[in-house]
Amino acid sequence: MTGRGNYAYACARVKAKRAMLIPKEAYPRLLAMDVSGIMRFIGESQYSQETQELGIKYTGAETIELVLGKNLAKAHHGVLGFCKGELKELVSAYMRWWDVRNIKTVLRGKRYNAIPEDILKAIVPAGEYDEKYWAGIVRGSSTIEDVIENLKGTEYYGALVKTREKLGGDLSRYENGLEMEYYRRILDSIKPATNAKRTFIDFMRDEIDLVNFRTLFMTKFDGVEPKKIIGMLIPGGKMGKEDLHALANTDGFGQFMELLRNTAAYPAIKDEISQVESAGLNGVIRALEKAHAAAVERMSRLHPLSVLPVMNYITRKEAEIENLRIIVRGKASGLDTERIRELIMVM
Amino acid sequence: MFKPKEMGRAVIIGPKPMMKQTVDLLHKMEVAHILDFVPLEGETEIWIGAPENSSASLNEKLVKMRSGAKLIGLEDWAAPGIEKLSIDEVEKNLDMKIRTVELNILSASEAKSRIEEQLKRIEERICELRPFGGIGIPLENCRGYDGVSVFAGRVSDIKKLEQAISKLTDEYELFSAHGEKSQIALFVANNHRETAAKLLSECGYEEMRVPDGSGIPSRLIAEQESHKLGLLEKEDNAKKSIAELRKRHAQFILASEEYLSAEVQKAEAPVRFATTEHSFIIDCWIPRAKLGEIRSALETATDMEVCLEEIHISHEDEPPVLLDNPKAVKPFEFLLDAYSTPSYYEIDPSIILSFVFPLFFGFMIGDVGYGLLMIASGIAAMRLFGKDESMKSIGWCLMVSGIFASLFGVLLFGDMFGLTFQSGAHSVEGEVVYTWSSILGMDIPIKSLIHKTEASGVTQLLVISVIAGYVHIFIGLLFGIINEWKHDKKHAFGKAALMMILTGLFIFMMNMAGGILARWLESFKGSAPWVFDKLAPALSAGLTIGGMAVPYSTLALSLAGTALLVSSIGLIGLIEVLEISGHLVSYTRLAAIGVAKGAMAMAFNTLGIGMIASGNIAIGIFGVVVLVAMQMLVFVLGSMSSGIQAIRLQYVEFFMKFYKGGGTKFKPFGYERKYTIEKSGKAD
Amino acid sequence: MAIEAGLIAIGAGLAIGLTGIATALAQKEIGSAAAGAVAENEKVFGKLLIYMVLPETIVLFGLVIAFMLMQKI
Amino acid sequence: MPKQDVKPTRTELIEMKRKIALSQRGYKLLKMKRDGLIMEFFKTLSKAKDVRAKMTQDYVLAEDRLVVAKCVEGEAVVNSAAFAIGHNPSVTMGTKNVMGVVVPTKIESETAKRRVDQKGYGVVGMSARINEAANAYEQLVEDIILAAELETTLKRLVDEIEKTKRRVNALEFKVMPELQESESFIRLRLEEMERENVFRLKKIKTKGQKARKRPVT
Repeated sequence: MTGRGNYAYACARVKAKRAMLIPKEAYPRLLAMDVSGIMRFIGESQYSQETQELGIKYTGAETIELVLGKNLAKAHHGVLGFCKGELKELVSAYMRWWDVRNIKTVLRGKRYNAIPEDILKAIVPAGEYDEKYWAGIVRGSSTIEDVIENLKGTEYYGALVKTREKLGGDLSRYENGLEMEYYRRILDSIKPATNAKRTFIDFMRDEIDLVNFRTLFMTKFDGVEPKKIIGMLIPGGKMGKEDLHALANTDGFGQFMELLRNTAAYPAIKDEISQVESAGLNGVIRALEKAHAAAVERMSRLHPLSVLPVMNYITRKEAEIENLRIIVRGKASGLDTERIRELIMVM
Repeated sequence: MFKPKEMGRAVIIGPKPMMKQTVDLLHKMEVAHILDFVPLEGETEIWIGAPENSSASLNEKLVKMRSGAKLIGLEDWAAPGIEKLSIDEVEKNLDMKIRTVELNILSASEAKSRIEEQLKRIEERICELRPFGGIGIPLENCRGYDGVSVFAGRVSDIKKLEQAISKLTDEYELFSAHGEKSQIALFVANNHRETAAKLLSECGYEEMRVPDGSGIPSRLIAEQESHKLGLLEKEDNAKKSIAELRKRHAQFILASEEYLSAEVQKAEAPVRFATTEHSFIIDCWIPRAKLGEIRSALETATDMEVCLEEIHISHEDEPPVLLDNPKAVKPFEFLLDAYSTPSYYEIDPSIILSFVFPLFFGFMIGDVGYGLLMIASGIAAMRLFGKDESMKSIGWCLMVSGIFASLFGVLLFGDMFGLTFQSGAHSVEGEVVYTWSSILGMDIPIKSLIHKTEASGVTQLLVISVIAGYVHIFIGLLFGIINEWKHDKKHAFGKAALMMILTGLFIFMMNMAGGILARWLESFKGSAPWVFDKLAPALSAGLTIGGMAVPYSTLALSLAGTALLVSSIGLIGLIEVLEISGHLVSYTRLAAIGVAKGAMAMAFNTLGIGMIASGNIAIGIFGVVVLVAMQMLVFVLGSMSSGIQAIRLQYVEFFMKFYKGGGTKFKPFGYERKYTIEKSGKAD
Repeated sequence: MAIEAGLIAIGAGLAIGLTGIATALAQKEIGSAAAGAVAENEKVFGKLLIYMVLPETIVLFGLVIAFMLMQKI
Repeated sequence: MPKQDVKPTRTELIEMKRKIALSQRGYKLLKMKRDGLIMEFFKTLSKAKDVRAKMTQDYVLAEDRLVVAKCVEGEAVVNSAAFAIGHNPSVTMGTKNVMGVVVPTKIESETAKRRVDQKGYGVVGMSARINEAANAYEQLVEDIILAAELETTLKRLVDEIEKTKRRVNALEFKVMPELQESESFIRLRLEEMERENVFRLKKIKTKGQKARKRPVT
């Protein structure tokens, strides 16, 4: 696919979509409502179609989560549908993350010998391949090997085979391989030839940082050997290689935190770092995610006719759906309002 | 009239047990615009109220009813004369009826979607099979060989493929069907696999998956098709039963949806309030005239336990806007809202809009025929979509504009469907010019004062446009001065300066068009000798710069205006001079669109009438068809572009002089009932 | 005279033609953006209309110039 | 032992005395065992109490983490991550003897806790919240195994204490009193018989004296 892409159209459209997302001010009120009230509320906004389809079978949080999932897939395909040319190429490259996620789900399911229906329930067809494709893969294979063979022809077959040959058929290795392949492909295949591609790569590099930080936090917290950690870090982010390795090579979580505190690499997480020991990683990860989203927002203002407004919308939409799910699930499982407020990502 | 209704800010405070009563009362009175409470960071004493306990089940029912309404297609169903249900009746058997309706709809819609699912699967299967339809070998023969490779798909050049393959080996078999692109199934021994693949790609090969299953594809397709027919019939039945459900339950669903919506609104109202442990606080805007009435109503209903207090409005407050216009002007408010609701503190230009918009619209159309058509379609829109408020407004605007168009058509242009009633004064010798008089063979005494398609007419139109523009912009600037006066005096002076420059520019332009003006004003000459003998010459006296006559008055006004402008808002103001000249020229679109439309209509008329008058019956009939179709085209295109341009002149040229917008619409807490009637006992 | 008139006519034609092209180019992007925004939210139609028709003034300038030229024939 | 069944003989008395001495010794021993068991019980109990408290606490934490993970990532993603867990931790239990009570003990302890890179899913791109939930549940499994061990021990101990207590009680309140009663019965009976004998002898003696005083006519 060639062509510059319909930036004016797509950007105006995503901006209008962005303006129709649930505003920040509505969240305190949503937190005060009950689950069925939230269902009604979202039924009066962008979720009306799904709510009306599933509303008659309403049984509570599950129904809402179904509504949210459907809406997300619809929103993503909608965006892909009106993007053209180079823009579409970039956006679809980004959305292939959902394919990665789905491959991971299928592999895990097969490893666990889960029944196909259960695996399919966990699939979110928001990437390039649709529900039918995944059903075919899930039903048509019984082992991990089968799945890999069935994925022949997709972008990820090569990476999976390479992982198998080099490191053996270990699930976690496959998963790491897939994630790294996703970012590698984006950085390799998209050359910063045009302004749009440059801004896109900039965005992706920021996201790679986010993923790397998450990996660092989790592995350091669990005391994984530095050598192993380094193998899991995705190259190409904005953080320098030396800095990353230095963080990975620290001795234990305490030292890691110490270094992090001193280097001020990420001022956004300063406050949260102090609470990690007591409150878990949620706060830090949230802060990182917020910083990432804020960066996209800022960048999309600087480049109003680029791929960034589209990325920004996708990020925001995903965040909104996550927020709604947190509120609904949290309420259904009896978390108190204050906890829920801490969990959601309101910008 | 030029100001929205005066608002008062009220705080209603009461003990929590009285909350429900207060909410009920406010909901019924529909006068309070409630401000959502925003909790302060770190505040622990005052927080957002919790919804009433009943809200969970109300919401659940509402979600179900809305979903049900959607599933049986009640939404886009024009409800013909549905009787209103009383709320008592809705309340009485709500739970039971909801359950039955829910079950009925669920089973019907599930049955329908099952059938649709099957249909989709069949369609997909047919889609999958169709490319192989022409190939007469069973599907099971297309796969599962060890020694043979199968290629199935399409090629663009089958002859080339056949030749190339036969040259390569004779261990092959090629099945093909001819279509738009040839479908093939090629069987080659494995050792030739690679070369065959290369050959294929040279021939424009496009691989297609061999569908699952066994049997001859064409037979399979036929089988599926017959299956499909049966399903289509079933689908039809399912649709019918859904239509049946719709008919049976429409009244109840609509009424209960409305009842539940209103109840949910009430039950969830506390979420918008601030509450402390024992009391609630409602912050709202109420039209000042109604404050006293509401206070006493609240006090009597709650035995003085709830009190309403008016608080002082500071200038940072942005009261909601409830426009206050006469009934005939109200429909034009939607044009204002489409741009932006005016702010509370500025002039509401609805009245000007309601006059100038149809004036411009009508001027551009300027044709009795189209004018009458517009009136008719306006009335039709109001009649047909009576329930839809915005369609009603559009209809009204269209009708008023149509009246203006007809007036201009008769009085100024003497035009009907692009044909003048009488021929113009400057008709070229030998050219066939159709007029209503010449067609009907009688003399219709309606003159065209301005002839759109003649050069002199266009000049006259341009002059009129500029005059209209001057007046319009002048009013705009005047409003601007009034708006800014309270706000920032400097800006007000800037607007006055622009006014001066604009006037100078206008005098300059009018001076250029002196001949035309003189002709128009000839008859008034006697009545106001001072104006014509002293003022006009004084204004137009001037010098010639680069072949253009520049009056002294223009120079004086421009210089004075520029000086004032620069001194009040600085050099940046000079940009506005450019802008304002551009805007004045911009009004020439009034002439341009009118002329373009007129010329288009005339061209089609000449063509059509020429065909009718040709004498040949066939051509004549064809001519009638062409004429009608073209007239419709001119009407639709003309009214669309005229309408848009008329709006644009308001939004850009007019509004930019004074209008800020950004106000919030006054939305009273309450619910407009369409399908239910209030309880009789409570209607006091 | 005839040549002069012809040149003036060509000038008038160019004035309209070129300004028309300019307007079209400007409206292309704005229009596609407006179409995008309206596809999502009809309420912004009024505001977008302004942006949408702003470049039309260019062609109107052309028209006026052309007309003034034509007067000279 | 019903006293009528007892043969009031001297041998029987000696036998009784021996039995009484035996049961007294047994009684003392059992009492000591009971006390020992109770002490062991309380020791284990306090341990079990701690473990159980910790387990409850960890359970709350794990539940919370799982709810958070489900909230933030969605049920589907959590389910998908759960599929990745390939192997189940196994525990081999052995036994040990506490005062003759066989109690279970863990001999082969393969820990349920796994580091993030050993959990089965890939670390890159994994949600920290799911990982934390998994960690919390692994800790919970550990707690449960420990608690199971301790609580089974407690149960066995309680059974044994109960049994011992019953035996002690039986000895104290049934066997020993009965034996003592029989013994005293025998003793009394023997004394009685002795007295009877003496009386009989005296009687015979007076009869012989009278006969000697009155000549035969």
